[in-house]
Amino acid sequence: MTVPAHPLGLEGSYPLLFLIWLLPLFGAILLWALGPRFKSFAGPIGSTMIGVAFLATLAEWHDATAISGGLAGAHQTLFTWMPGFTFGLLFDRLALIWTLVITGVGFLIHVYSMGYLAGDKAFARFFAYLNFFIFAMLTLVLSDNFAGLLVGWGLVGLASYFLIGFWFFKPTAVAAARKAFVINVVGDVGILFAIVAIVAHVGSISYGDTFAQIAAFSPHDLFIVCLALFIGCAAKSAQVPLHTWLPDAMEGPTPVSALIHAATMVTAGVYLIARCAPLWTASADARELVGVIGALTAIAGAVLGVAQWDIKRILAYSTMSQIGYMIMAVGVGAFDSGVLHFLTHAAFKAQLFLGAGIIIHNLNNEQDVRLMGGLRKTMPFAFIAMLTGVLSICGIPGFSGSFSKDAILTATLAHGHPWLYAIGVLTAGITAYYMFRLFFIVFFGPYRGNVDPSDLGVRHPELAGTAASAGHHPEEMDAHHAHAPAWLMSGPVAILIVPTVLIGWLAFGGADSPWTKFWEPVFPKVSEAGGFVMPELAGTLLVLAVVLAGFAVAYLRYGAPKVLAQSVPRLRTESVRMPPVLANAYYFDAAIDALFVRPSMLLGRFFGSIVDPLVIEGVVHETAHTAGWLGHLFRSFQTGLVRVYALSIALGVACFAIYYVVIGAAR
Amino acid sequence: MTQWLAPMESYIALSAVMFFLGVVGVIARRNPLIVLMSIELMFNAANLALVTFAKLWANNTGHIFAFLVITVAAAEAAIGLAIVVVAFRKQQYVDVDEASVLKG
Amino acid sequence: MIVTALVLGPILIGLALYALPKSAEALARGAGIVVAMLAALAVIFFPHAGDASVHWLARPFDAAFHFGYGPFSYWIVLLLALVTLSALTALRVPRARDFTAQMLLLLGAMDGVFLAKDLFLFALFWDLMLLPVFLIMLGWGVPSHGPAGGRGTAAWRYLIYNLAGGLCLLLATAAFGVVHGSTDVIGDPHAGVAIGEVWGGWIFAGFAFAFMVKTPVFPFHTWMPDTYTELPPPAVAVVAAVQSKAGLYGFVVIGLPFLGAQMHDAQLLMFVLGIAGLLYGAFAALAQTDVKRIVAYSSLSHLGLMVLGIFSFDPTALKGVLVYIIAHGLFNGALFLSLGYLEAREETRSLTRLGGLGAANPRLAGALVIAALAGLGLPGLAGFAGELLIITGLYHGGFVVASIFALIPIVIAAAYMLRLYQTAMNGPQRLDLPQRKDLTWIEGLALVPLVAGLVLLGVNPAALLTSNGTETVSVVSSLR
Amino acid sequence: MIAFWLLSFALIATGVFTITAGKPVYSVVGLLGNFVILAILYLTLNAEFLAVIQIVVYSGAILILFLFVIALLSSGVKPFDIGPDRAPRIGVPAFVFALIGLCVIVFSVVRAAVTGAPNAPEGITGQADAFGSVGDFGVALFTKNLLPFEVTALLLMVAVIGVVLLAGDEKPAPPRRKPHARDLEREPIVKPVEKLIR
Repeated sequence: MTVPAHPLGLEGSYPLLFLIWLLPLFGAILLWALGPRFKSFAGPIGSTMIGVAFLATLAEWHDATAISGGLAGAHQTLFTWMPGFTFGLLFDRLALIWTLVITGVGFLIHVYSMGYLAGDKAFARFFAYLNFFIFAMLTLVLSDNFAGLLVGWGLVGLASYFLIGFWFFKPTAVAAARKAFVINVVGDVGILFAIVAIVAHVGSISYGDTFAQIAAFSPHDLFIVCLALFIGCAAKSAQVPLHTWLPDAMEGPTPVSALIHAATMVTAGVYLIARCAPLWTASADARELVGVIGALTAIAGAVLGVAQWDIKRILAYSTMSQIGYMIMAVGVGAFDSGVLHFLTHAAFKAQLFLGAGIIIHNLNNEQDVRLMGGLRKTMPFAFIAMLTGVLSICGIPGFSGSFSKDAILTATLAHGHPWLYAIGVLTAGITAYYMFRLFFIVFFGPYRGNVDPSDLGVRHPELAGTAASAGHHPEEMDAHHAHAPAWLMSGPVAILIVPTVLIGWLAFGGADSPWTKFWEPVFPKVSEAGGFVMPELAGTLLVLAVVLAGFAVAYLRYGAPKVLAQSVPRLRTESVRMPPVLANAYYFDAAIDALFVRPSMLLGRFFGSIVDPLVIEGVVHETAHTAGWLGHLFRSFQTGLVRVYALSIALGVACFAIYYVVIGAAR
Repeated sequence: MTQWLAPMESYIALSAVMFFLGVVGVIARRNPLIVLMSIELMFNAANLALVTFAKLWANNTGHIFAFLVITVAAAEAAIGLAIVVVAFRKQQYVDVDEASVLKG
Repeated sequence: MIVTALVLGPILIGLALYALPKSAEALARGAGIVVAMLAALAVIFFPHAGDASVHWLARPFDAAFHFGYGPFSYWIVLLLALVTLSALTALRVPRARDFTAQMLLLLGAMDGVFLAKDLFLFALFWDLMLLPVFLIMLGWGVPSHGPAGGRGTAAWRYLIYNLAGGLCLLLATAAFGVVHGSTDVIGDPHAGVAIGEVWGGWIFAGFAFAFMVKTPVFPFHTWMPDTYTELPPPAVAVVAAVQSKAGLYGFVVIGLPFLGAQMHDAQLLMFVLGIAGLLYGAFAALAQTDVKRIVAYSSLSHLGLMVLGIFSFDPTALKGVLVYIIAHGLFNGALFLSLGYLEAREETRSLTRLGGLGAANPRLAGALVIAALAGLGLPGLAGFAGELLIITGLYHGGFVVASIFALIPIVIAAAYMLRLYQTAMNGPQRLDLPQRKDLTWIEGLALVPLVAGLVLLGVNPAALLTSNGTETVSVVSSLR
Repeated sequence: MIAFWLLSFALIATGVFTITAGKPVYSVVGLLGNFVILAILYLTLNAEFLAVIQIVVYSGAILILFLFVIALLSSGVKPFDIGPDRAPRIGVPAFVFALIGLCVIVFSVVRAAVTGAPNAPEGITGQADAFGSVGDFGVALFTKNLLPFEVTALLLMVAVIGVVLLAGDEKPAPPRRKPHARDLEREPIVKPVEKLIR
């Protein structure tokens, strides 16, 4: 049987692809069903699944990059989901990059988790969830159609929900999990609507059919579809205004934050836009919108990162900001730059989170940076790990982050968005500032773990989501410092240093770099009027200047020896004088609460307790009363006297008789 | 047709008058025995009509029916009287109005 | 033969159970489980069982004892058998002999409704299926926290509302029979004659009222929260999962083929009511504290979506309605059974009192979370497939605004389902609640058919449509 | 003709007497006269057998039954027409109704007489000599209408059994309801009757 080539890839049978896709699911089911029996073997089992998947991904590299007749990638049709809607796997270059990161970083974090969660009661459950997440994420990126994408989209949200609420005895974690899930459902609904519109116009859910028939959309409809898709991206990738769940999601265990809320899941929005590059290429309005939102998110997240004290929240806001960069890039049409930043970000942000995890782990779940300090000496490994991460994220030339960030900024300008470029450069400076702020507070100066928290201005540990609430549960406390060898945690971090530093060099050389060549057959070229191509070196130098400025401010405020000497009162002053608008994250939560949550609950109470029992039932009761009154009326006819009954019968008969006689007469 | 025979309409009218007498009896009287007798009057009115029609159509099915009606009337009278006796035993007096269990 | 046995078998065996001594509870329960299992197996293994028909009425219209599978009813009957099986297996109820007998009567009567190919028969079984529910509510009802008071109230309310509908249904059926000449028409492709204008409006009004009360469509829903709250869990699983579909089924098999013009006329009204129910149920579910009421109001919301799907007259939407009918039955059954486990253990249904059960009852938490996830339309489970198809159909049919309205409850569903699950299961372990054992394996096993159905249908909803769903869909395409 | 008018006048008179008589016994007498006259009318209509049956069964059996019951219940006392009339004016609508009925009948009879229809239908002009004779009747009863006849037997048997069940109970049941004040007043009248029943 000859199968026609799928519009997106080379049709064929790829058993390894199956393996990559289903092995994590198998692991999840195995660990979920039999987890407690495995005890501490649950970790190795779960990690093996992902490791094998990673190796299989490498083995499939050739198929994914194969090019024939203008088509790149491997495609396999699996089954008919609905009549007319087939489901299949698509493994092209875009999917390859994501799959590599998902399984690669995923594997490292699995290993890391074996150390981080050693001894936790629900050790096996954790790995079941992690494996399930990998499966869901792979479904998302390997699907060849929008419905499969949405399935993966929803399932990663579910996995994220489970993992944020992993310590489900913590009310804050439970609330954070719910918030994350509900906001992500808003995104799911956006994509659902996009699918609905696509099916209505194209009659198919497959990427291939959709991209082949972009002409079927009017510009307005195309913008609506892109907007609906972007709602999904915004929710998943924490873009303004749907970003509020991401900082709260730090309630989950740190490996989860590293894997899901930094490296992979939150970048699904970037994936989606890159995947739908033909749609964005065709709609200038959508590019405008997404670019602006991305830039807005980048700077908003960076500014909030300045005002945080929880080490994971600082990283969370930086994640938000960095994803803003990526979204901005893919939004304006620089898809390859966005994907490159995804790749480098996955490395350095995982690095940062895992480094932070080591610190948190060793400090007994302390997450407030004010209670750290001077850790350079006690945790030299963490210091090095964090240093590479910070240098990379700040865009110091030579480190991965600089390549991708420069690429994005140049591309923004080249696509004719000078304002976005300006915001991007400014954000780079702020990024340098808050990352080095974190760095100096944590690693330099005296250790403040034994200082009374109130002297540091730590007033509401619960509200800040700091360790005070996280560390109080006995179950969790004795879980740590358990029998896990140290290399389980340090090993993955050490491995991650390599890509953190080096992976950006793929893009070295601008238009002739391997990276640009790699994407040439994939992404359509977006040409924009008013573009301005800045010389590469000039761009790099400009960004570097801004970054150094940010670093200088951070050094003066937190790193100078004079400052470090009196760090305790200075931190206290800063905590107390924190502008409320930043401390409350621009009041987004309060606004959402006041605009949506409270009115919904009020409406619900109004319906359930007032409309139902009083209004609707009231009408029904009036009907019943009328019936009762009629019954009362008729009851009076029932005298019980046989003679009266007889009379009424007789009268009835008489009526008939008269009727017939009269009618008969009339005839 | 015999000379002295009245027109058939007269018989029917006579039957109707008798029937209405019975109805009035049922409605107006409270003595169950008289009520039962009024019912007999109605039966006989019906019989008269049946026999008249048999004559009119020269078909003795009407006679058969009248015969059956007489039988039914006998049964009815027997049962009705039995009920009267039972009611009398229970309530110790006889009045149609007292049988008012059906009152709503 | 088999279809007749599906209807009469459970009824006769149910009645026969009363011949057992009252103390033979285990035997009666076992018999009930076996009957439900046989019913499920019969449906699965004999999908092509022929119709059984005996003509019994010639005046004033033709009517027949005519049972048989239709494209929709086959799956609904399978769903019914599965849910009944799960319900009987899952929970023990006091006075098991009588209860099992009533459940079997319910099974038979509802099989009768869905398998009847004669309208008159349909109407008869329609009323018959109310009785076991009424009796169960009187005999086994659990007092409600609702505004309405004791269990008798809810039972009578259920009966009166639904009998009012049943009466209209009967009158409409009689009128239909007189006008059309025969009531032996359901699923008959050659009988697709539209009823004329003079009577059509009245006949449609009668049918529509019955179906709207039964479904229920906003604003005829007020009997439902109380009924669902007070019915014992096994019964409510069956009633919520399957009985509420009778109205939708009626709209599809009677309304669409015979009263198409009237359905078209009523489209706007039904859209308004459907959207109202959709939003009303979702918001009301958000604020309830009784776990069963949450699910009851969520049903109102989901059923509103199905009403929209039917009245969009779009083939895709109708496919979605079929998928969603089955999916909703499966997850509603699973939800109510899980809540039944919860209630049996904790002796309360109030969210203000529950909390932190997950730590000690991981399996119970697992059962509840799967059911809740299916209920909130998690992509990959059956409910999602139905929602996607219905909304696609709405959009495709030109009802863009309605399709946007249909999206809102999905978000709200996530909120209330998670609120239900998390409040009960998550949070610090509470020592003031009774600490009972986690689910036994048999209790878990009881949910397996439902959960397996949800997953299978989510992965491959096409199974429902390729084999059997084409017929009704073609009716709709001819309507448009 | 004259005989018919006389007979019909007598029939109506006895009927009126039956329903207006103060005592049941008088009613029975009136009814007896009514039935006899009716039997004569039957004869004028060629219904010989029925005339005989009318005398034998009605006058002879049923009325005797009435008499027995009257004797049983009242034997020397006057138990009837007791208690306040709960529908005292019911006679008025009854008579109005009767009046309307009569008007209707008169109307239709007059109309029939004027228009001449419906009289003897076409085609049935002459009658067989045997019409109405006992033989004719017997043949019809035992051949064509045998089944109804048999069913009648069954009906009578059921009636007999019913009567036995109803009235055959020797012991009077105790009064079910609390006696009214009205009942207590009646006590002396009732007692001898009870004795009689026992």
